[in-house]
Amino acid sequence: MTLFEAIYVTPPALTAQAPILVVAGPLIGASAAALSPGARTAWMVSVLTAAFALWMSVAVVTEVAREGVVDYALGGFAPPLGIALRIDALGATMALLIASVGLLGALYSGHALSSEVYPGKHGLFQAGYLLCLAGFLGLVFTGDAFNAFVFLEVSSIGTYALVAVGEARDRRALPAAFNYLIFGTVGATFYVLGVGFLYGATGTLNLVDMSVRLAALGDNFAVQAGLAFIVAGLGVKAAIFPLHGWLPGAYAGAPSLVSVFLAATATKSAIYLIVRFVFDVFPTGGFGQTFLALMVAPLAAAAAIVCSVQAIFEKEVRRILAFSSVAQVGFIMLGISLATTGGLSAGVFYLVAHALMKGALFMGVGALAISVKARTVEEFYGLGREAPWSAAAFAVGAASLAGVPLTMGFLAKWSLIAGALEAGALWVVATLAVGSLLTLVYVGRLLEAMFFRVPLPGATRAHEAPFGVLVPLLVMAGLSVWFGVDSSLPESLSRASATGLIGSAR
Amino acid sequence: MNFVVTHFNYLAVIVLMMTGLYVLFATGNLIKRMIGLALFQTSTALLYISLGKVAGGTAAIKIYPDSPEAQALAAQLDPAYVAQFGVSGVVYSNPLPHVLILTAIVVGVATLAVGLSIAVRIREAYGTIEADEIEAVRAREPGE
Amino acid sequence: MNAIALEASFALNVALLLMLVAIAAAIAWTRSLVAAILLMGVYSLASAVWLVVMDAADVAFTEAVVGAGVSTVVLLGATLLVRPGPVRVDWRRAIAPAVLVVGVGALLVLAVSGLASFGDPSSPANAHVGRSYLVETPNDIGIPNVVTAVLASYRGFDTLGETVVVFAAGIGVALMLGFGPRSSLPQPPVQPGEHHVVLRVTARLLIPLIILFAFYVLFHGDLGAGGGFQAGVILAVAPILHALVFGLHATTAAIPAGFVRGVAALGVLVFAGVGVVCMANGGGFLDYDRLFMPRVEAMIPPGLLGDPTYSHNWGQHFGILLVEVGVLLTVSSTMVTIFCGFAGRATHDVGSAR
Amino acid sequence: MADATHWIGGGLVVAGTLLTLLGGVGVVRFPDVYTRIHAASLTDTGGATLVLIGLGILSGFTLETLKLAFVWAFVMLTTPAAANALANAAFSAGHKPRIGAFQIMKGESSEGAGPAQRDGGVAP
Repeated sequence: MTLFEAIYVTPPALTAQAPILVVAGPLIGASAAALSPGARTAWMVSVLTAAFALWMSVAVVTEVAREGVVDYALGGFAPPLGIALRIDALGATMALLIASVGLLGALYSGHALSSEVYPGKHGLFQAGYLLCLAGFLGLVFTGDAFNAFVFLEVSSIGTYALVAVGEARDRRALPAAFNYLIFGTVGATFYVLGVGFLYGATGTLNLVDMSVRLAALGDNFAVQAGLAFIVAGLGVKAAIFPLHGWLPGAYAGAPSLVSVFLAATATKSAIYLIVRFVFDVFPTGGFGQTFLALMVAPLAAAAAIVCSVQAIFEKEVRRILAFSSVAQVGFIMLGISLATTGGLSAGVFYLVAHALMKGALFMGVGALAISVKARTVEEFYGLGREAPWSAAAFAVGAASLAGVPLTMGFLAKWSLIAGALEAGALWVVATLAVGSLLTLVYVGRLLEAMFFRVPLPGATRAHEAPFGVLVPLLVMAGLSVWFGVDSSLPESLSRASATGLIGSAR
Repeated sequence: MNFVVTHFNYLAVIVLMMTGLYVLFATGNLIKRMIGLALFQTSTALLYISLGKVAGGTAAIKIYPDSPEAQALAAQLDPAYVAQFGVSGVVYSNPLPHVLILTAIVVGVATLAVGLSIAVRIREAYGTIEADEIEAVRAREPGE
Repeated sequence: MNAIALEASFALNVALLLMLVAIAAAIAWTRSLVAAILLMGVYSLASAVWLVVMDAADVAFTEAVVGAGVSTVVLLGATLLVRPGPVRVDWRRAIAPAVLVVGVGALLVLAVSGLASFGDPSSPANAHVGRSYLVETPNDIGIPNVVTAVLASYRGFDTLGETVVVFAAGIGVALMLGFGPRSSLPQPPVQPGEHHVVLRVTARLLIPLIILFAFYVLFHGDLGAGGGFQAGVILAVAPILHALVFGLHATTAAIPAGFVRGVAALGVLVFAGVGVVCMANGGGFLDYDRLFMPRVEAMIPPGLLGDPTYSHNWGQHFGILLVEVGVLLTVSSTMVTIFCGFAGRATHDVGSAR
Repeated sequence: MADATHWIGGGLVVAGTLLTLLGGVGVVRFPDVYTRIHAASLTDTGGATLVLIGLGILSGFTLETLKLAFVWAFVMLTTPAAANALANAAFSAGHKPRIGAFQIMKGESSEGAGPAQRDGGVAP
């Protein structure tokens, strides 16, 4: 982590307050964006706020690297009474990921938004975007079960509206957003129910206090059902296999900035919270891990196969990517449900890799769609020659998705297989192999359409995306390659996350 | 005592929650769905409140122990019970679930407002708020 | 275990819960959307009564204001806009949800079997953190209403999140529906409500009283049921009543969209700003004990709020008050935004005589 | 003494509740909109008045009494106004009374039905 210390010297007064500033900064920024008079000002507020959040996240990451776990008591009250933020390596990794994607997304929105959202609504849109950012960051930092629900809803309510705004391009965004709202709210309410049972059994909401009391409590129906409700509720948000119905429509209909941000962060933060409950709150080797192995792992395997097949038969590019996301969430959950250090760290590494590649892919689709309103695979024919830079970045993301060597996706798949072999779970290896082959098929179909087909007769010619869109897109794609070559940073972060959660013993 | 009596509140709340969930999934009308969702969320709140009730307690607003109100409350209870579970002479119900539910109710109405505004836009874009009719319109669109 | 009063309150509890079950069944049963919405309002009112029996005065107040008030109005407004026919019932559709609901319900019954019995003062939920709040509040915060103390101070961060959720909902509705009447809509020729003398006079009388009551609820939150959220909703009723009686055009002329949006953002800024001030004075975020610098705090006269028993912890008193003001600002302006969003979509002015 | 106030106050509360219940029956049983509004609003104000007086007697003369008086004033102000608005809306929506002296009017003003059922509304 010396890399960061070399680049940044954060004032010590700020470092001490960095955890809360990561969350409070975007909240204040959102109010400022809502107040700002023009689209341009709103965009600048958004970029500055996201940059500030990233700066503070980096400060938190360095602090976590030094201290192991960072605690921050809000309101000056000691944790079981007050709410506390608690950031371990996994939380810091997630914050770094979310804030980076948030900043790239904010930069990207400068040009991309104008073609998809009415100019008069930019201020509100940016405010909603920053609220989502604050919600996800708060979700990964909080050490309180109910506070997590509040931030889950902050991000969700923002997201529902942002997805629905996509109706300006495609009216199907509206029913998709409504569906998302229904499913998401039922999921959040299930989460609240689960937390209610845990509270009823332990009398506390603080996660550390809860884990101590759960260990003393032993097995209890209220606790076990509570976990089941929490995992099911968050499973909706994380799009774990049979609960993913909302996702394809929402990703396909949303404005491209929202698709980018959702694909890279929304499902990921829900997975984070599941991991937090199963490995941190519930005793190691206890009911939580059994539940994950018996209930979630088979569903994850089914997702990896079924949704990959669905992606192959899908016609629309965004929907292909969306189904692919569900399948990839299956991969991540498979790694996590191994419940070994290797499996967990592979899962976290895969999570980061997937966030970066899906971010690049959705940004690429958005960049290509600025000049032509391309939706289906056929409408993407030949775009590779007409908009080479955007298409190249898209291709890098696709290569990472397929697991081509020298990309982050390759290392992710590799470490996942290594983790599964180490744990002796051969069926996981087999599922991964089949799933990866299916991934190759739809990725190949996309790349073929873009680079080896001639445009359909009568199709409008595409132009290269504007500079302001290309830069964040290329940075996002570049990160997939950079970490594919030199993976020391994500590798060390994901290993630290895994050992922080279950210890290095296994 | 018998489970149905000691856990009556919880069982009744389960029936309420499940009614809400049923309304939500059994209808295709978007507004009726939002009603089901609201019912589900409100009833979940009732579970928390049931958790926080203390027998013989009063609302968690500080009462002076020597005031007539406090004495009237204490007169109904066993002094040993008050001494063990009371705070300076008065037994209160647990305030924490109340605080959580205040937040949850607000979240519920926020969701309701956003959901209904989307439903209104759906009506404007599709001319209906029946899920199957929207599906039929969508199926006729190109690219599906 | 104790006296008749306990059994009487338990009987009341059972009766009200059965009533709620009956109302919920009626909601599921009815085919009329309007009936379902009104029953939902009745459900909220009945549950507010039940909440009082459960000693949750603050929650009862909120449920009555939100569930029976705001939710019903918003639902009716949406129904008016979409003009649906009767809800269609298809028995084939109902089978899968019924199976799902029975399954989830069975799991829930299993789950509650692991909980302590109802009303048990020594259950984990009531014995651990919940009791600590009751014991510590007089020392830490120094206000009588423990619910307000926990809401605004101990768990103030939750309340900040809640305020932001409301703000987000306002943004969402404004993104979807805009604010106020659409510009394409012509100004109604006759000043609406011209002949509704009774309504106009009553509204003129009520609007100042409503505003006064809102501030009473806000400042009374420390002492009894009430607080920023309830006060915010009540305050929002004043412009809504104005719009209903005098027409939406008149109201949006008085309080334009930019103003309302600004107030909503300002509320969040006030709340977060209190947190930042505490930070600047060397405390943590929302640590109201550091709201004032010691020099300033020493200058506050001890009898400022009358009762010297609660004169310590000025930071907590003023922190909670400021935070509640922030909540009030955001909630009231968001409620107005939501109302104007729905009302502005109507094809005729809501206030015009029908 | 305490017993007397208990019984008088309690009796008034029960009487007010019964009156309100009667109003509920009226809303269901009466034939048209106007009589139903009549039943609901009259018993609402009357019932609420009885209940509030009863509660005032029960609570003794304290600050609570003042609050109850405010509630009473509010109810007296809003319920009749709401009933008036409701009746007005029903009339403009074209609902015709079914009983009483209005039956004569009904024959006369067949063209004066106003903007009858213009937008369906939410009327039963």
